[in-house]
Parts: sequence; C-alpha cells; structure tokens
Amino acid sequence: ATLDDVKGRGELICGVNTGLTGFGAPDANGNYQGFDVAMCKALAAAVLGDASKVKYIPTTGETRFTALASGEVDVLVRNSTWTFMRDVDLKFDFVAVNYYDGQGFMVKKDLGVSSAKELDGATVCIQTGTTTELNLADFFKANNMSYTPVTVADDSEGQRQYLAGACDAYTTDASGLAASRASMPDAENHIILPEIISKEPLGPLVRHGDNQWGDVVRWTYYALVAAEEYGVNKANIEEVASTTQNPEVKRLLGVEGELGEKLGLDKEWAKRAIAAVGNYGEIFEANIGSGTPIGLARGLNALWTQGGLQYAPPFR
Amino acid sequence: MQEQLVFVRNQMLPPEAPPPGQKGIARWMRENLFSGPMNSALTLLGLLAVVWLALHVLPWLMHSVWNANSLNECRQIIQDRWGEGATGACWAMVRERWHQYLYGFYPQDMYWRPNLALLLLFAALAPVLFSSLPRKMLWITALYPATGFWLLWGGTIWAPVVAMMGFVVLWLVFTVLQPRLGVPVSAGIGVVAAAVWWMVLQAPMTDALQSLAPLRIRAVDSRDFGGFLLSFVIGVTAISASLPMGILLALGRKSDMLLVRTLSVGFIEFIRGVPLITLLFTASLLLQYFLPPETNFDIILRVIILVTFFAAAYIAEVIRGGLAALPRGQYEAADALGLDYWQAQRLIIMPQALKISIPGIVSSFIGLFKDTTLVAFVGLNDPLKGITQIVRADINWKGIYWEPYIFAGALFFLICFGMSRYSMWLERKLKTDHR
Amino acid sequence: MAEHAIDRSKMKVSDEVAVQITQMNKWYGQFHVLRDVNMTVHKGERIVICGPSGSGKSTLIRCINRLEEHQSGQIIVDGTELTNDLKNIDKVRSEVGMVFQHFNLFPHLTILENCTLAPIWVRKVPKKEAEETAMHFLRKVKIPEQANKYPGQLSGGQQQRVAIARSLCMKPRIMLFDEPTSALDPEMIKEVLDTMIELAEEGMTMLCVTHEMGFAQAVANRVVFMDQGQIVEQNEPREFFNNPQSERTKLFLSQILGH
Amino acid sequence: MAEHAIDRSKMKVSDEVAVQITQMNKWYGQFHVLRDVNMTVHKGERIVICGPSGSGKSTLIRCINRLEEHQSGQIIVDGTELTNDLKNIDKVRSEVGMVFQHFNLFPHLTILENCTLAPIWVRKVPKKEAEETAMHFLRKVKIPEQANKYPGQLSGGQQQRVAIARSLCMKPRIMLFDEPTSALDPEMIKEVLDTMIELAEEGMTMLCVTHEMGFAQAVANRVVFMDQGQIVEQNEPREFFNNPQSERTKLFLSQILGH
Amino acid sequence: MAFVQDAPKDSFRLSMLIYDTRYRSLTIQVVVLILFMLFLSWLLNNTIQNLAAKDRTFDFGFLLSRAGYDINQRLVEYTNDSTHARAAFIGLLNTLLSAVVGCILATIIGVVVGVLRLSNNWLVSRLMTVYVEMFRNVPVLLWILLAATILSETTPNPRDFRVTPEMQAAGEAPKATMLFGIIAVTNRGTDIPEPKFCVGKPREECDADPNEGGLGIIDLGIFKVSLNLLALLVVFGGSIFATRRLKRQADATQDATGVRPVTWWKNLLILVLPSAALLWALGLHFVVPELKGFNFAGGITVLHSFTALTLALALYTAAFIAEIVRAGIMAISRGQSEAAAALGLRPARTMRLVILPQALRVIIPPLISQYLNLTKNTSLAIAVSYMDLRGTLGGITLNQTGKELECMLLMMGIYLTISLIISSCMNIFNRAVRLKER
Ligand SMILES: Nc1ncnc2c1ncn2[C@@H]1O[C@H](COP(=O)(O)OP(=O)(O)OP(=O)(O)O)[C@@H](O)[C@H]1O
Ligand SMILES: Nc1ncnc2c1ncn2[C@@H]1O[C@H](COP(=O)(O)OP(=O)(O)OP(=O)(O)O)[C@@H](O)[C@H]1O
Ligand SMILES: [Mg+2]
Ligand SMILES: [Mg+2]
Repeated sequence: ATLDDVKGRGELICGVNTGLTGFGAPDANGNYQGFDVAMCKALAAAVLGDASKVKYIPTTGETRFTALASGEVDVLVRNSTWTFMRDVDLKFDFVAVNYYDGQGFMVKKDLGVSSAKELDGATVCIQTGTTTELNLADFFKANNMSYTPVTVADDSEGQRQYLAGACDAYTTDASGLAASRASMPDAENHIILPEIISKEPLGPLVRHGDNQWGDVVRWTYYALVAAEEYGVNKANIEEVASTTQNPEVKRLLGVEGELGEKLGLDKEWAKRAIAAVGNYGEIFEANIGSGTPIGLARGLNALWTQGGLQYAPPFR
Repeated sequence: MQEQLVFVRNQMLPPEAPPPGQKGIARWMRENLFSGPMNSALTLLGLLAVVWLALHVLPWLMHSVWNANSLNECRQIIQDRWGEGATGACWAMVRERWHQYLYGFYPQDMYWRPNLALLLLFAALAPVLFSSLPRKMLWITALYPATGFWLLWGGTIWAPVVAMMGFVVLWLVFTVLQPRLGVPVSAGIGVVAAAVWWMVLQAPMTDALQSLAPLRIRAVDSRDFGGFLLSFVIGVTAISASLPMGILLALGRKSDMLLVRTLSVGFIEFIRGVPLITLLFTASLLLQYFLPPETNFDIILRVIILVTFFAAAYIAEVIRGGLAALPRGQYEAADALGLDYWQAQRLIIMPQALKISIPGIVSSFIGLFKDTTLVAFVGLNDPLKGITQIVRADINWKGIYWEPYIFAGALFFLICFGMSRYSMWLERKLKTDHR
Repeated sequence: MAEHAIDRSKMKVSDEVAVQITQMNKWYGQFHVLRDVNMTVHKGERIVICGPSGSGKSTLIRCINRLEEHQSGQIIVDGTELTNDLKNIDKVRSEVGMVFQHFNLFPHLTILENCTLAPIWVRKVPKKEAEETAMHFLRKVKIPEQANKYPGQLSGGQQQRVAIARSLCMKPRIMLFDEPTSALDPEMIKEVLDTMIELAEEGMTMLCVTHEMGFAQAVANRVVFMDQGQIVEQNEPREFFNNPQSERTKLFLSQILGH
Repeated sequence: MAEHAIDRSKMKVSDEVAVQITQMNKWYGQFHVLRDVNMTVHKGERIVICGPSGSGKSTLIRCINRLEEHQSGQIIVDGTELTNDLKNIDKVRSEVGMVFQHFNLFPHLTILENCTLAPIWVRKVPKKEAEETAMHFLRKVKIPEQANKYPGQLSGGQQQRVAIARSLCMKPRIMLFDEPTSALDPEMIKEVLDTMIELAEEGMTMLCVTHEMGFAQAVANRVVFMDQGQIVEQNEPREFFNNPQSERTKLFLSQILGH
Repeated sequence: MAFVQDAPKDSFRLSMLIYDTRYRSLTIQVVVLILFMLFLSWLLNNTIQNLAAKDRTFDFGFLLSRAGYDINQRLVEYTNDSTHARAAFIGLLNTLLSAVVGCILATIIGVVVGVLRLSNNWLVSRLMTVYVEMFRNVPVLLWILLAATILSETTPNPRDFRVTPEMQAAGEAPKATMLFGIIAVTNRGTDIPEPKFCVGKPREECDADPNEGGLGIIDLGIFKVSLNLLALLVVFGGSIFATRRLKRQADATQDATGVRPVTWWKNLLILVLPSAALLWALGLHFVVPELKGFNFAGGITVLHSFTALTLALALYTAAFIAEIVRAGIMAISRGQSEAAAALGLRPARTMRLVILPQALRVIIPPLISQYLNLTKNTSLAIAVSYMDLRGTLGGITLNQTGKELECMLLMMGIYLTISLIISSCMNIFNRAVRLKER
C-alpha cells in the first residue's frame, strides 16, 4: 500500500505543477513554494514527521495522470479539476477540494468589454491539456457566439501571448488569472470579467483502490481546514494542545482518542501537519491571499461559517 | 621558316609586379564586393541587412541592466537611466538564476562534483580522440562510467564499484567460455551472469561493503538535475551507451542472415521514422504499460533509455557508413589469415571503421545535445524551456521573454559550434592520416 | 610508336597563322606566371611544349582558349583576338578543341551524348547529323561499340580517346592537349598516342603539352621548352633533343631521358 | 631476375599431395566462372597460373582457401576437404598463406603488429615468440628496420613484402599469390619477385597468378593457362613458352610478350 | 597421383548446427527468432497485465466519440461536435501543411544561401556563413520559440488598424495599415484575401454564403470536394500536358534542324490563359479581410503559430540544406565546367546541362533526409501550440480520453508511415540516377 511505501521510503513523492505562480514553483534556491506545495508538506509532516521529506515531481498537463497512475508519484496536488471522467474513467480518487475555482476571462480594460457575452468573434488564449478548452467550447456554443482559440502550452506562455495582444481574452481558472494579473506591470489596465463559466473544484488526487492512503490525504487536508475552524494556527498550536477543552480539538491534535492510529499514523499526525504549514487560512494567506502579490480573495474558499464552501467533516 | 623556328633565350626575365588595378585594397574591393552589377547589389543588400539588424538590436543590448531583483525593478532602472519608453535587456535575471541554467537544482554547495565529472570526462575522452596519448589512459575511460555516476549522483561508492564488478564478471565468464563456445554463446552467458550479479548480488554486496568500509558522499536525486547539466548527462550517457548498440545494429544490418537483418533494419527505421518527441512521450506515458507491473523507475533514466535507442539508430547508420568505406580487401585479408568473424571485427574492422566514423559520431552528438531540450515536454528541466518556465513562474520574473532564450541559445551555440569545428578538424586530420 | 611508319608527308605546314601570341603576360595575384611569351603557330603545325613542373605550360595552353585570362599582350586565334568580348571568346572556343589530363568526360551522359552535346547546343547541328558525326569520330578513335555506355564503364585509355573524339566532333581547327597521357597506365598510353598521331597525319594543328619524347620526335615539327613562365628554347625536334642550346634545356633533358 | 643464379636444386617436389582439386565448378549467379577444374599440386611445387583477364584465375586461387565457395566438385587441401564445416575452413586457412594484389595490410597496425596479429589470435602463440618470428621473417624480406612504422609510410614494394612476411608468420605450408606485382611500379616489382624466388628456393609450395613471364620461367615447375574458366593448357615452363600447343595459348603469349 | 579419399560423406550431425556454414546461420536465426518472440510476448503480457491492473481496455472506439474541443486552423470542415478521429485528421493535415510549406521554403532558402555561400562576394558569403552556423548550432526549439515571440511581439494589434470617428475628425492615421491595402499582419496572424467564386448571382449574395460559391461542392459524407478546385485542376493539368507536348515538339524540331524554337512565351500563354479564363468564368474575386469586431474577418487568417513553426523549421533546415547544396556543387570538379567551357558552352547552359544533373545526384538523397527531419520536427508544434497531429491526437484527445496507449501508438504509426513514404521516394530516386560504373 502507498502508505507503507511512503513510510518505508522515508519520503513522500508529490506531483506538482512545473511552475504556476502561487500554487507551486521552485524558487531561486530550488525550494518548492506555493499553495499546492503546502499540502504536500503537510502530508509529509503528518506521515513522516518532517515537512521537508518531500520529493517534488513537476508534471505537465499531459504527463500528470500517467505519473500518478503508474505510481511514479504518491499523490498529485497540481490544481487538477475534479470531473466525473477523471474520477470514474481514469480511475482516480479526488479526496477533497482544496480550492474552489472557476474558469474566467481576463481582458484589457481598453477593449471596452465588460461581460463575457460580448466576446463574440474574439480570439481567446487557452491552455491545452485541461478542462478549460471544453468549457470554453461549451460556453461559446451555448451563447451562440464564435471565437478563435489560441492554444498555449503553459501559463507563462499564455500570459505572454495575452500581453502581446495575440488574443483578446485570456481564459483559465480565475485564480490563475488573478496570479497573472498580479504580475503584470500595469495590473490596473486588466480586468477579470464577472462571468465564471465553469465549476473548477481543484484538489489532490490519488489512485483508485488504495483507500487507506486516500483517507490519509483526505483527513490531513481536513485537519488543516478544521484547524482554521477551531482557531488553531502555527503560532498557538502548542498552547492550544495543552489548554484546550474542546473534545474535537483534542481529538484533532491527538491529545485524546486514537484517530491517528486508525489512519495507520501516530497520535500527533495532524498536529505536526498544522505546525509545519499552518492551518488552511494561513496557507491561503501565505501563498495566494490578499497579502501576497497575487492577492486572491477567499471567496468560495472561505470557511462555511464565513459564507464559503470550505467545510471539514467532524473528527470523531 | 626553319630560322624563325629556332629560338633560344639567353637571359631569363625576372618576375615583375602585376599591372596597376591588380593589387591593393581597391582591387580586393572590386573583386570581392563589386565585381559586377549583381554582386554590387548583393553587397548593398547585405550591408543594409547588417545595419538594420544593428539599429534594432544594439540599443536594446546597450540598455542592459545587470543588478536588479525583479523585472519591474529592471524596467524602472531602464526608464530612469535612458528615459521614458526606452527598452533594454534585463540580465539581472541571468545573474540571479545562472546556476539554475547550468546545474538545475543540484545542491549549490556541491557544484564541484559535476564540474569535476566534466573535467574527468575530458580526461576520459582524450585517449579516444587523440591516438598519440598513451594507451594506458584508456583505463580512465573504462572507469569513467562508475566515477562519473558516483560523482553526480553520490551515495555510497560501493554501488558503482559493485556494478562495475558485474562487467568484470561478464568479461571473466566470456574469456573462460569463449574458446570453447564461441563468441555469441559465451557473450550471451556472460550477459546472463552479469545480469544475475546485478539483480541478485548487487544490493547485498553493496550493503555489506558499505558496512565494512563506509565510504559515501551525499546522494543527489536525479530530479534535481537540470539545465545544461541535464543536457550533458543525457547526451553523454546516451551517446556512449548507444555506441555498442549502434555497432551491433550496424553489423546486424550488414549481416547476410535475413532475420537478423530484418530486425535491425526494422528497429533502425522505426526509430528514425518517428519524432524524438513521441519517443519521449513513450518514456513518460507508455513505458509503464510495457514493463512488468509495479516496476517504476526514474523518469530521467527512462528518458535516457529511449534517447539511447534513438541515438543508437543514428549511430548505427554512421557506423554503417564507416564500414562501407573500408575496402573489401581488409575483410579478405583477415579471412585469409584465419581470423574468425568476431576476431576480424574486433581487431581489424571496427578499429578502422570507428575511426572513420568519429566525425559522424561527433555530429550525432551535437544533434542529440541540441535535442535534449525536448525533454522539457515531459516535465524535465532542460536549459531552454524547462528552466525558463520555472524562472517565469517566479512572480519577480514573470513576463521576461528574450533574455533567457538569448542566454541559453548563446551557450548552446558556443558548445555546439566548438564541437562542430572540432569534428571538422578531425575530419581533415583523418583524411591526411593513413592512406 | 615505331611499329607503323609515320607518314610525315601528309603533315604539311601552311603559311597561314593559326595562333599568334605577342608579348603576353599573366599573373596569379602577385605571382608572375607567364612572362613576355611570344609564339606563332601556323596552320598544320604540331607543337610539343615541355618543361619542368610549374613552368606555366598548362597556363599558356589554357590562355589560348581563354580558360584563363591574360593580363597584358595579345592572343589572336584564327584571326580573332581574345579580349573580354564574349562573342570572340565563344567563337574561339568553338574552333579550338581541348583535351585534358583527367579526361573530364560528363559522367551522367553516355559516350554518344558526350560527343553530341556541344554540336547540338553550340553549333545547332540537328541531332541525327550530330550523332552521325559522333559515330564517325568514335570509329576513328576505335571505340564505336562503346557509344551507349557511360564513361564510368570505360578504361582510362578509352575515356581519353572519347575525350579526343568529343573535341573533334566540334570540327575544331586547332587542338590543345594538356598532358593527355599522364593519368594513364602504360598499356593505355599507346592507344591514345596512336590516336593523336593519326590526327597529326591528317594535318590538324596541334599544341600538345606532353613529356612523351617519343611522340615529340615522331610527330612534332617544333618543340618548345618553357621554364619559369618563359619560352627558353624552341627548335625542330631532332635538333632540340640532340643538340640543346640552353643550359636549362640540357639539364631538363638529361633528367627526363635519364630514366 | 636473371641477375643471381637461381638454385633450382633445392626446389624439390615431393610425391605428397598438397592441393587436390577435382571436377570443381563455380557459378556467380548465372555466370559459370569455373568449369570442371581438375588440378593436383604436390608439396614443393611452384605453379604459375596465367590467362586473359576474367578467365577465372583469381577465382580459382580464392577457392583454395575458401574466400569463395565452390558449388560442385571437391577441393582437398593438405588432407582436409573444404566443405561447409567451419572447423575445416579454419584449419585450411591457417595452413594456407595468401598475398593479394593490393597488399591489404591493416593500416591501423604497425608492420610488426600486422605480422603478429594472426599468430597471437589464431595460433595462440605468446606475444614475445610471435614478435621474434615476425622479426625473423621481416629480416628475410629485408625490411626489419620498418617494423614499427605503419603501412601507409611504406612504398608499395615494401608493403607487398610485408604482406608476404605476414603470411609467412603463420608458417603456412602453401602460399597463394594473386598478381602480387601488378599494382607496383616497375622498380618495385623486382624486389618483390626476389623475395618470392627466395621463398621458392626454400621449398615452399606456391600457386601464383602472375603475368611476369620471367618469373615463371625462372621459378615455376609448371605453368597453367586458363581461359573462360577452364584450364586450357599446362606444361613445364620452357615447353609452355617455346612450344605452346593450343591456339589460345599461342594468341595469349603473342599478346603478352608483344609489348 | 595419390588420391585423398577421406572426405566425410554428408550425414547430419548435431555439431553441424554450429560449425557448418549452411546450418549455422539457420541456427542463429532460429535462436534470434525465439528470443525475439519471447521478448514480444513479454511486452504483450506486461501490457495486458498492466491494462488489467488499471482496469482499462485497449480499443479505438473513443475515436468515434465527440471531441468537444475547437481547433483554430482547419483545412477541412471541423466543429467541436466532430469526432476525435476527425480531429486527428485535421491535425494530420496541419502537420502535412506545415511540413510541405516548410520543405518548399527550406529548399528555396537553402539553395539560395548555398549558392550565395559559394559566391565570390566576400560580404555576402560571410553573412551566409554566419547564418548557417547560427542556425545549425542552436536547438531548433529555440528558433521556434523565438520566431513565435518575434511575430507576436513586433506586430500590431488588430485594434491598431481601427479608424474611429474621432480619429477621422482629427485627421489622424491609424497606428497600423494593411500591406497594399489587402494584407493585414496582426499579432495573431496574417490575414490575406480569400478567393471566392460566384456564378450567376450578385456578388453580395455569394459573399454572404459561407461556402465558396461558383460551381459549389459535392458532399461525399466524410469530406467535401470543391468543384471549382476540381475544374481548375483539370484545366491546369491540361495546360501542363500541352506544354509537355510543346516541349516535345521543340525537342523534335531541334533534333531535326538543330535550332531550338523559342517556346517560353508560348508556354507562358498556355499555362496562364486557360486557367485565367476559367477563373474569370467562375467569377473569381478576392474578399479582402476587414476589421470586424475584435478581429479581421472575411479573409483567410494564417495563424502565427503556423507561421512561426514553419518559418523556424524552414530557416533551421535551410541551414543544413545550404551546406548540402554547397557540398553538392563543390563535389562536381572544376574540370567539368572547364571541359564544358572548352567545348564552347555558355555558363548558364553549362549549369543546366552539365553541373546540375550531376550535382542533383549528390544533393537529393541528403536533401530528402532533411525533408524527413523537418517533417518529424513539425511535432515541435507543441512549443507554439499549433494544432498538429501531436496537438490533437497526441495532445487534447489523449488528455480528454486518457487513452495514452492507443493515441501514442496511432500517432507513431502515422509518423512512421509518412517517413517510410518519404524515404521510399528517396530510394526510388537513388536507384534511378545511380551513375553507371565499371
Ligand atoms: N589558379 C591558380 N592560382 C594561383 N597560382 C596558380 C594557379 N594555377 C597555377 N598556378 C601556379 O602557376 C604556376 C604554373 O602552373 P601550370 O599549371 O601552368 O604549370 P605546368 O607547367 O603545367 O606544370 P605541370 O607540369 O605540373 O602541369 C605554378 O607555379 C602554379 O602553382
Ligand atoms: N563477386 C563476383 N560476382 C559476379 N561475378 C564476378 C565476381 N567476381 C568475379 N566475377 C566475374 O568472374 C570472372 C572471373 O573473375 P576473376 O577475377 O577470377 O578473373 P581473373 O582471371 O582473375 O581476371 P584478372 O586478370 O582481371 O584479375 C570475371 O568475368 C568476373 O567479372
Ligand atoms: Mg600542367
Ligand atoms: Mg584477378
């Protein structure tokens, strides 16, 4: 089973993006950073007790699913959309949704367009190898509009083409659009159109059939969400662990109960994960939140208590 | 008539200088630049092209910035220095990231290891390329695969040592059996023995030796290889591993056994008939279907294997050319002396054919080296696209286009141009050598 | 050579001038190859040019049909002066045949096509006629049966004879030979020389660079000795060989006849 | 050749059979090259084979050490029949030396290495011993001083002598020569022939394709004349040259002695 | 004469399998065959096991299902409702288009550069050397990326062509104008006029019709045939046939009289007139691209991804072709042109009758292998996202369906077929022109 493999190996192999700003990319020293990467780190901390015991395998749109299917990676955290076909036909398990995204459009302000419905006849830049091209086709068809797709291989290429004016609109997940916009010298000249034309639940996925490993990934993720719900964060985790009276938090942090053992891990798995990368909110803020150049609002990804969709099932 | 016929010159005329218009810069210009209306037009066109290019590229190059932390900072500096609307090159990116272009994510404190490996590579190549060096140096060449591997990947020294011992086993088995069973059979048994060694004894042996004498350096994961280091590793490994395979394929293609010939031709034509990129995708997408379930190894290794196949098909054709250039007499003389097929190949034919093929092998290497950039498409960090993509994913450098391409392109040019000059020199030298 | 008696009676030399070279100089860059060359060739003359290697023999002969340009002096071939005028050059070339050391047959054409190419395209002779002429000359050089083979299928001697036939097909008034036998095996030299002797017997004006002294004695009516780009001595063959005047000629002859 | 008196006394012919060819036929595709060849060579015989070009001389001699395969009939060399059996072929080849028209030395090996290669790898002689033998034979062909040069640095004659020495190093019982002198300049022919004569004087069994009739008269004890793949005439040399029987032989001799 | 009679009679022994030259090769081949079969069955077995383990099937049925994505360059009709097979076909056509255009361009550039490199103009030959070395020694991928970048960075936006009423009022000119008023180079592509046909209808009506008008088209189900094109092909074929006849006549006249009649203007007329007449009859006119909305409409858009890929491949390959051409011409010894000159042939004729026929034999085989390389290199379209075979079948289709094995095998098979066709052409050529030698 994968869990045993990971433990035996002493290293978690995590499939990530070859480079997507804010979500996963190596920095000048070769250290991977980003929202998706933090998930890998949390997992490593939970399973192996050390957040740095991760090997990152950059995967492209074409190679990602094969890498997971062939066992080259243990888990794929690479902003992949959860779809029926991928889940059922390609035989993967999407264990959770760590980012609710949707496909949007970015256009230059001076184009004078304020709605995606006005894009009839436009040239649209779009990444290949994703679900976006299907959504795009469907959207234009549904609105009885025509368009010219300009397919691009990766985000940086898409941004380049868009900036150069090779397309009128750039479409990808709204988070990606925001990241791109943030890095532009004249961010104020670009707007993201209000229409979100698709649901893009992004999340980590594992191979079908290895339910134990799937559970580990799923609950590690929910531990991070739950931590936010209960106000547990990197800074106060030790203090909370020793003082909390909330039985659920106790169970979460391994003070009480044996949730960890049930997963095949130890008591403090979730505590380690939270201590290593912080809770969901912290991860969000550190990598893509409004404090970063990317500046994404929480939106759908706020906790359910704050009008979002992030919701951790009970730890019991 | 007879009188006028006879002529004897008593005084020899000294040589004279050519008439005016036959020398000097004016003549050179007239002959080389303006020797006709057509030529003059061409010259002017050429000049125009050069000037146009200079006008467009020079200002950009002149406005270079070397010190900045992000693209925006670069743009700011350029505007401050050369005024609103000026454009310029932002080499600060190269300054910050050059090590990734050269070494990928290889740990920075261990750059000496790939450097040393490269130096040793030259030492190992020297005796092959310069026949004047002492033959003893060939030992460096023979040991290089192990040392090079160990330096680059690190880990215990015993792993490569034990692996090399597998070759020793192969050789021992071969030499013991060969007089009785002939070359093909004993080579086959040798390979089987070596395979057994590697599969059964390699791991325990390594561990035992390691515990006896713990000699190890820090291990580096092949995922950390990138940039030109990756290109060199793939290129050099594939070319050297493809040589034996290419020789066998070339011999197979020349064989008079129909089946052997068909298989060789089939392999060569198949590999040469499909684009390298599909082979790379095979490495990353299809190999998992063809290998036994649960086998799983490094994508770099898989890529190297497929690239080796690719190179082998081309090397086989190069060597076939070398074989064709050998006169028939060499085969006949070897036969007449009573040498058998393999002895003749090893002692007479191959040494000569390989020598003739060296320029072809070098140009295959250049081609392959350039093609290693394609590994970007299976998610490896090649120096051109892979690393550039990573750099551009950094929010600081998002939006930089020309500089990374120019930098990587210039390095490629230097390396490839150097090698192609070298191979031309070799070709000339080989032509004047023997025969 | 001595096998069949050469009929010198037919080899009449007329008074008409075929080639007239006056004060001709030529440089290759700074190098003065031909110095003040003066030479008059009459119709029907057979001139053999010899001299040490590099003395400018080939250059001289190649100037005569303007394969090389001369820089000063005058060359008049059959009444036409060689200048930069293309028409004159064309005229001269179609009247002067040339045979090279390395045959220079066109390997992609059959023997017959080699021979008819120039007549058809330069002289505008109908194909049929050109072929007849070609066969006539091929018969003369004794290889009519090879007409439909390719040059690569012939021996060196045969190729050189084809080259001669090819020149003859243009019905030239003057033939130039540049060491026609020196790339040939000994057995083949004879067949080529025989062809040339036959040509001489028919009264062709010939300038021939060769070191075949037997040929010179048998056929030439004048031997020209060149050294360092100048004509050092010229004489009637018997006199030239038996009684050379200049020191250089003596030295050269002693070397060449020595072996 | 006539310079030094050839000592025919040593050239004894024994009764033992060295090569026995019976009813041998060979085809190249549809082309019948050798037709019903019968020939017996005794130990110590020196046989010269001559005939027009394309008559199958080379093919015959190459069949004897199986460089070419024959299709019917029998060839027995030193008691071993040449069949498809590799062992027999190896055995025959190590007992029969062969010298080619174009020397076929190995250009990437020194002269000494050329000579020791086969003894070391085929006869499994220790290297030291092989080198001594090689030097002995190099001395015999009078070029011991060239031992460490490469073939490309030697003249044609020297190369051919090395080729002879190379064959001798295998201590063959029979030597085959295929026009050993025809690729050589005249001056060099003599040095090679001298070496061969010496070999003959020592009693080596030799089959030699050559057109050097002087050599044949001096050394051979039998001359075989072939035409169109068949042996047309064979005789003792003096008789063969002075009194040829067949018309073809006469024609051939007249041509070859003609020039 | 003692006759040695110990020759063993042929009776089969086991050792003959190894030592007898007749059986030996048979033995080896049988062993090789067995090993090869074992290897094959091992591969097959693995594949079957792996497929089973992943619970996948091996079938090409997905090719007939709806593709669902759009392709921006299509030579024949395609919508996102078409099948994956059709998408792959579009991709194949795009690959072939890029390869064919690339080969033609590369040949033209390569020949010009190769000849100029031999020219005695110092400056030009140096420039050409720089060009050749630059392109040969840098990965082709870089040239593709650079070409794409240059094309989209240095060309104007479609909006820059727009003339707004305010601008008109102020008398300002738009930032960019169309070349010759008919070609618009924007940073998306090059818009060129589209030929349209029109018979018996007002032009406006024809232009409104998305089909090309004229004689119309026949729908054969899988694909459609344009009758206009067909008619044009027939007429042009006829013209070519006629020029052939004319050439043969000229040859005959030359053979008979020695003088070759001047035919070039007749040829020109025969080639141009009938086709022109037909086109006129079909009502050929060009619809000039016009700025409508975001983009130019009405013309044909040549995408920059196509231009960049094709141009970069052509320039890269041309560098190699230039070397081949140079080597080919230099391989023809000076003696050949001297001999021709000595026979009185003019330089142009020498080139045509003597040098070229020989040089072509040397040039064409490596030239064709360069074509092969270029064709294979079109798979680098991935770098600029041109929708070639790899982009459709091996890209989006593979991604959407997850049928890696099927897609990759099919794709390799197609590439292999193309390569084999090209190289067999080369073999036929080689055999046809081999010089006869002794
Ligand atoms: N194209 C050239 N450029 C420069 N120098 C040349 C050229 N051709 C010939 N030469 C030089 O001119 C001199 C005369 O050459 P030429 O070929 O006429 O000599 P030759 O008498 O025919 O000698 P050979 O007997 O070797 O043919 C030689 O020194 C030669 O090196
Ligand atoms: N490999 C071959 N395939 C087909 N025909 C061949 C082959 N080798 C030789 N021949 C033909 O066989 C005939 C005999 O050839 P062989 O070389 O034995 O003649 P030869 O007597 O040695 O002639 P030469 O004096 O020219 O060497 C010739 O007609 C030749 O064309
Ligand atoms: Mg000369
Ligand atoms: Mg022969």
